[in-house]
Amino acid sequence: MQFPILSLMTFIPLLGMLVILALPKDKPNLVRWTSVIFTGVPLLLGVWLYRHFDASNASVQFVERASWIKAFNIEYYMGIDGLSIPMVLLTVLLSFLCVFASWGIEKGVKGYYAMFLFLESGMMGVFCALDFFLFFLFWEVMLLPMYFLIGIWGGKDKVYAAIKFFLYTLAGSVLMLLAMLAMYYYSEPHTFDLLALAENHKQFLDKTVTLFGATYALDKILWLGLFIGFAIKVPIWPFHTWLPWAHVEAPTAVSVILAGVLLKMGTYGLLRMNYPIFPEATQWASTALMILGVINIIYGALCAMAQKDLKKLVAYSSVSHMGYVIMGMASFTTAGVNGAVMQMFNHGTSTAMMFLLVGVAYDRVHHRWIVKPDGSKGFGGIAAVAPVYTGMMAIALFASLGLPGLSGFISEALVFLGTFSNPKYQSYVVIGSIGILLGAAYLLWMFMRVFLGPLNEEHKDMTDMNWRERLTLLPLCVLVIVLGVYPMPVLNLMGPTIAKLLAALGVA
Amino acid sequence: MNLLDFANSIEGYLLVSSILFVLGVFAVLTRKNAIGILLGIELILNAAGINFVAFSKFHSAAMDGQMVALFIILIAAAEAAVALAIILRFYRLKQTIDADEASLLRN
Amino acid sequence: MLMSLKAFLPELTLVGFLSALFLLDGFVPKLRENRFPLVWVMVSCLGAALATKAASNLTGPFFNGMVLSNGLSTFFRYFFFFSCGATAYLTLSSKEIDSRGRSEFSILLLCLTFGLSLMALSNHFLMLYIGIETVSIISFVLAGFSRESLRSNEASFKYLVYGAVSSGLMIFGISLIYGYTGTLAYPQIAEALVKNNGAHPYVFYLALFLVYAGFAYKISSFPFHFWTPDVYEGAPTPVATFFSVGPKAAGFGALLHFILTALSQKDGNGQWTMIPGIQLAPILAVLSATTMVVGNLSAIAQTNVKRILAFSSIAHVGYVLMGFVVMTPAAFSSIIFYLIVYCAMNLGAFWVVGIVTDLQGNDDVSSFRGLGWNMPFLGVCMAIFLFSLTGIPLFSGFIGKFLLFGALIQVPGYLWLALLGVLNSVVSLYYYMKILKAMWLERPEGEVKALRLPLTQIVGLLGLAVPTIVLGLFFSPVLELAQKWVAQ
Amino acid sequence: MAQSCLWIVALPLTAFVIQALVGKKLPRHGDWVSVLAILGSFAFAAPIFLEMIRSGHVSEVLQYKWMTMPGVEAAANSPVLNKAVTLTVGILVNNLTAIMLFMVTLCASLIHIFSTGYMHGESRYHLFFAYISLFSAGMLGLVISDNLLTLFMCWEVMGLCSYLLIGFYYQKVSANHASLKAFMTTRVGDCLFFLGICGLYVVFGTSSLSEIYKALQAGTGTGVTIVGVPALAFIGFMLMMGTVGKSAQFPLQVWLPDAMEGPTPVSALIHAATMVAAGVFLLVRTYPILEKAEIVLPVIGTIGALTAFLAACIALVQVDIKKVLAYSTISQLGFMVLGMGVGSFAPGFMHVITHACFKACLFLASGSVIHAVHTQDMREMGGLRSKMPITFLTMFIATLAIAGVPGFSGFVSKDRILGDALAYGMTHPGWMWIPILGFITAGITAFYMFRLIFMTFFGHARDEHKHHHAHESPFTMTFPLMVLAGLSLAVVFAGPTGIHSIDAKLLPVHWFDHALDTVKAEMGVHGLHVEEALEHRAHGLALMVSLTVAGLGIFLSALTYLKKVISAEAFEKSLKPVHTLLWNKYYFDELYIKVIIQKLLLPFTVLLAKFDDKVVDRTGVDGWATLTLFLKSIVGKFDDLVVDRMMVDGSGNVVSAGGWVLRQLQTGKVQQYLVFTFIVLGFFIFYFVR
Repeated sequence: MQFPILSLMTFIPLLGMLVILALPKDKPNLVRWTSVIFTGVPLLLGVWLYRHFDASNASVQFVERASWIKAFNIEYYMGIDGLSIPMVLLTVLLSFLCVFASWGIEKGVKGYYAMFLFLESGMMGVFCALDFFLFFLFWEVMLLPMYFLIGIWGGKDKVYAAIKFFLYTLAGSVLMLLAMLAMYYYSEPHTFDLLALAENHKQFLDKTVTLFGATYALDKILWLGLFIGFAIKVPIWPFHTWLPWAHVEAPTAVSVILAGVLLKMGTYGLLRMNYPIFPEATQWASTALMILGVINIIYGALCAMAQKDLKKLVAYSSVSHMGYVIMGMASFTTAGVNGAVMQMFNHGTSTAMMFLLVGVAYDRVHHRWIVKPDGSKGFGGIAAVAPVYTGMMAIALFASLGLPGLSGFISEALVFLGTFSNPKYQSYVVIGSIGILLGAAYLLWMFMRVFLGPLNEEHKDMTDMNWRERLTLLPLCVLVIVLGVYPMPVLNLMGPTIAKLLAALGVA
Repeated sequence: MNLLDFANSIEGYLLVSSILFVLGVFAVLTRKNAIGILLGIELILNAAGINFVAFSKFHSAAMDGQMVALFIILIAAAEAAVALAIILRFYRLKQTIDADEASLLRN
Repeated sequence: MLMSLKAFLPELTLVGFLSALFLLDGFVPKLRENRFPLVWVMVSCLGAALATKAASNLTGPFFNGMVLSNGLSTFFRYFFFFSCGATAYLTLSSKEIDSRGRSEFSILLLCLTFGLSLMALSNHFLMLYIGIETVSIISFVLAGFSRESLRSNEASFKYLVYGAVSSGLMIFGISLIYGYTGTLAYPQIAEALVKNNGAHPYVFYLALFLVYAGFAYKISSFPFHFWTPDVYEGAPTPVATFFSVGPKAAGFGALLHFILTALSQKDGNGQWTMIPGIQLAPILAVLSATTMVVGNLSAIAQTNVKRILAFSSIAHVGYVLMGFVVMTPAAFSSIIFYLIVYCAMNLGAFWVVGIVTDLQGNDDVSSFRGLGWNMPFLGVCMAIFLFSLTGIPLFSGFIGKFLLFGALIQVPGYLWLALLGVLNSVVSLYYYMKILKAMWLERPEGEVKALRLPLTQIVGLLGLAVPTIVLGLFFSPVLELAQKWVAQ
Repeated sequence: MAQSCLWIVALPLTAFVIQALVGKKLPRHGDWVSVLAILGSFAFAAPIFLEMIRSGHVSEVLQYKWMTMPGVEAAANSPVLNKAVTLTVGILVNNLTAIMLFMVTLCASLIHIFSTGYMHGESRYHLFFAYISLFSAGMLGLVISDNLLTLFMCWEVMGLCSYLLIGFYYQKVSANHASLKAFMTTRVGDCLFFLGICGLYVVFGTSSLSEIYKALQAGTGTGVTIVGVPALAFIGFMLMMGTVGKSAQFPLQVWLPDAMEGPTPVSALIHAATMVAAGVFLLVRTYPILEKAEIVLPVIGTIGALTAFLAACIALVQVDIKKVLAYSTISQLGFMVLGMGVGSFAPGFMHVITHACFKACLFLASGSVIHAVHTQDMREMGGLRSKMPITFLTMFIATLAIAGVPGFSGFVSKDRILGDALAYGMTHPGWMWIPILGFITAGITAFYMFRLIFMTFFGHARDEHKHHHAHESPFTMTFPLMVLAGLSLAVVFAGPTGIHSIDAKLLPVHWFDHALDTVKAEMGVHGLHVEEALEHRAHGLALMVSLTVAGLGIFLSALTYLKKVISAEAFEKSLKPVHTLLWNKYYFDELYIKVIIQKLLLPFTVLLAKFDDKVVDRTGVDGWATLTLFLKSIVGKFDDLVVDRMMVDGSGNVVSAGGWVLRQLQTGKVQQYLVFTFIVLGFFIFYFVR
């Protein structure tokens, strides 16, 4: 077992949390800089990981395996492949940036950063775990810090948002628990190991299970159980109502992580578990998935257009963008799935930028109203007062509405190319392209009402972005532009694994 | 099969004990007075005692039926003692032993 | 005869310490002021535990069939002695049991523990009845322990009425079974039932229900749970703590013992099959489902913390009953594991509630406001206990539920019960978080004043919090122990 | 040759980066950086153009791998579902590219020079040049790109620049609205264009033009259908919609007139010479596909004709000088699309080139007029002939060109298009109304262009104050005018008079025809094929008709605006309804903005957001509050405080409704507990024991 990089990357933030808890209470800066170190080290390890990741082979790399509970042959089984490496890099990067973004937190600094590091190690664990029990452990453990981060440092009715988020996700993951147990007991050599389950996924095929009297095919029920758990996280249309609340109430850095990484866990889970272990059920549900994806796109875009609160608008835009990911995944084509995973990464960077920028405005003006509830103007003509801020926001906006030359376009183009080449879903692409149109409409309309036009007197004295904020946004800007022009550095990572996944799916 | 034989057979005893049992349950549910409830409880326990004695007499030679009846009486006594102590203090605190008064702790 | 006494050693040591304390208290009055009686209780529990260790290799019936000691019974003995010792440790710093009542409390506690182990060991209906009655009567007194408070008195009154009626029903049921099978010892009942293979008269089923009334009242499962919230709220907190752990586990022990020996046969490789004609599974499934649902739903709108924890203990009874539906060794070992884990987190939760009620005076959720910031250690411990009670991974509560659901899923046909159980644990999150919300998510009114906790409490809480986390991650040793006990 | 193309695009791109980052600090705010960059590109483009003229044929294809995704080695017959996908990036240099490169770099350089003068003293001067350089890079990228995907990318980058430049004066609310409208309308076209590209991928497996030309000649792509429509037709329609969006054709033409909010050099560069021409250039590039899908071409023809006619009518009533030119651009674009539709490939393309030159000249001239009199309203101008001789002269030449007067470039290309249209009309009688509409539009164009000249330059000054201040623009502004005016002469393209028969004797100029014929053969385009005699007769007839119509237009315009014989006002009053219809631009704006957006879309989104918040959130998921209320009403006596607070706290759901019911059972009286217990026990016994 060579250098255990994955365990290090997962547990260094946890170590950081303990160190921070031991620090004296009255020196916030010391706490801030320690947390910078404890997120910086995983970032460096991430870079090392990227360099040594062999993009040509599709199988799992950097594997760390140790038996944990012999009674249920649960193993501490960590490893990454094409699917998880982009997410791991995204997590490490965003966490490092968010530590800087939450410099403005004064109340309970120690608790905040401790919870933040705990969250980061939870996220890392989810993306690296290959044993279902370990995956589930990290999946749920991640909820605790989120609950406290939203609940304590959140906005006006943070308490409601926090408990709503917790209840939602727990309900989903509890169904996953049942599916996990059923998969364990129905698999011949009882195992939680995802790759082994994927190898002989035939064993789940011709079995049935009785529920409330009626008998259903086992693999379809299991697929559904897992799907609901992941759909709540993505969020897919009927289960999305927690997202606007959680985003609006969470502090800036937390909503960056929420939008940047947590949403991707749902789709990652679907690709890691539902697709390889239940290929027949996935094909059975592919049209439903496609319909849900399109609904997500259109519904999210339309709702975003009616929002008066900047953050809620960005939240609904995330719902719309995740719709593209689902569409790409459901198309079962090389370009489609590659586009979907690429969109997971790109959406991470562009939404993170947008949330950070909204946070910048919020720190100065303490409100986020495009149009105040009583109809009077919220923001207006900020470009005159804060040109650099407007420039950054313009880049973020154009990236997320899919302007070519920026990263958003690449993934949307791939998703549409892929879905279009599947004869069944061509009409869906036509509807999806309306989504692109609506996306451009609500983002630019917001840009016009907030940044252009005559200056609103209340914000005369609004200062432009200081150096710290510019530095946090710079890497994201560079990523968005570079990946827009030449996406191969990230795209070639996932290619082979997705090819293996599609082969396993046995798609014609 | 006249009345006397019936009274002597197992069914007679069982009939009496079940009547006693039903009366006891009814007493517990409806009496307003706390002592009344205790009486009901005693009735139920005695019904069980009769049952034991009857079965021991008619069905099996072993004496453990009677032995259990003895224990029931013993435990009923202990229970009554503690119950009365509690009701006494209840009276000292509330000046009434109406069972419905005890509804401070609810929903 | 000598062998029986040797097997009965733990109970005997308990009685020895009990009577010594009784005498000491009588003759040395000034012992009352300091904490001697409680320390004495702890010492006696330790002694009894050691005795159990010595007597654990002796298995089989003793006192000609009245008592059966096997793996299960050794587990329950350890369980009772540990919970009794923990409660004593807990009351060291509790204000409700002040110096005046400390010695009576200790004596009653020891006597109660003796009754509990009697219940768990009993292999004969009479012994069972005696055990249940000793436990009930002493709990009536303990429930009403704080003399002045009307609530405590009302609690004891209600407990009294409810308990007496239920045990009355039970003894009536036992008499009917005695009538049908002609014997009171569990093994003989089993033989009698097997003889007329399956053609049992209606009365027998009626009797079974009445007997179940006794057990249900003790473990407070659905039809017989009404007393629990009022008694837990009224009784002093240490007493309520012990009620939620001790008698409940004893009830499960007795029920387990009764079902395994009296109603089923143990075939070759340790599998239990029900005696033909007795189908307990559907009934137990309905009971477990209703208990869970009632426990969780009624806790939702509570504002009194003790009532919340009372309903949560009812809900946990529902989860454990799920294990009973499935008669496999895996199920029983998961029940035992769940009881161990439940004991640790429930004791902890009640303990914190006790500390807070002592500090703030009332036990409403609002008295928890901003506590996380004033006493971070208490806040963290409470968070650990509550998350574990909900069943979040990384904590032992999750592993308990994980094992239970695992055992349940293996049996086809009860997936709906697992689904209900899983949804219930989501609902339970809401009211557990209600407490946590008050502690952490709301800032205290005044400025943050860090209150110091006495050392004993810190050590005690740590003693309970650390295993809750450790068991959450490395639970295999304890699980093997549980499987060994079940196999015996 | 291809390497130099890379340089052509790279230079303006680097200028953009320099300007955007450090432009403010450079001397003269770095305008010279952009100008030098575009001149550099021109320097690289000229040799390619000359090489083309000399050898008559230039062709090179360069391709790089952009994105590669490994696929599944599926069975041979499986559709293209998950085979390996590689997206390529490439450069295609052929005669079309050479000509376009030369024209675009020339116009762009002249406009850069012009704007150094025009934009002098503006607050965000350096940003203006940054945006213009980015735009030029985008346009040049589009011209040279071989792969439709990269063409689409440059296409959208240009859309972005037009958004930024139209909204340059962002303090003005009208400018913001105009830029948003421009971006959104072009975006509609772009989305459909992208669907076309997806269609190409499904049919040909690649979107690189050179490969598609070969594949079409080999006959692939006939059987396949997309969304039930034959594939090539679907692709053709989508590409057409891209052009309609970008070149502001009939349904999506609302944004171009409002785009006049931007500074005039922007209008000249983007909305006259290059960007709008890009739409037609797309049709030119993908012509083989359109020809293969027969039904698309006539539709293109109709759209072109309709746009030309409608835009020309609106131009009649406009009073803002830039609005008149904007509508004339739409009309001329209509002509080009008409040409493409009827199969006149070469003349259509020639009209793109000639129009770029004279329209840029017109816009720049109007820019210098506006710069001088500081107003865009023609009613306040008049008699500037003496004040601004050079501007007048160059504008006059350009107007002659656009009006289709022989001897000027406009006449050459427009006459050929009308000739081909007439030939097309004769061979396809059903479409005869296209050439008729074309001739009428030519007449109207002549009329409103000369109306513009007479109102601005002739007659007496209507506003003394402005007239007094009018002065000739500096050399940096007049030099580009002169060059562009020079290019508007017919001699540049087809000989001194532009009429084929006469030119053959004098000085025939054939470089354009040769270039076009070779590239047509190369691409496999066969255009309108009609017998020799019929074509000759049609062109003769077309010559006669277009001359008379142009003359009539000029004569009528002189009568009404120069000699005031016919009073325009009386004419307006008599045709009042027509005038208001034209004045409101056929109410297109109202239809799109007022009805579709404000009346339908926005209220629907507000409704949907409320639905999402109230319905999906409340009842669907955590809000069975309604059920609890119902229970509360029927039960009557009720602990309102607790329940209300529970619901207010927002997470009252089916669970809390159940919780409320159960809590009613805990009445506190022990005897009632026992009653409930016995009831349940009775129920159990009855149910199970039976």
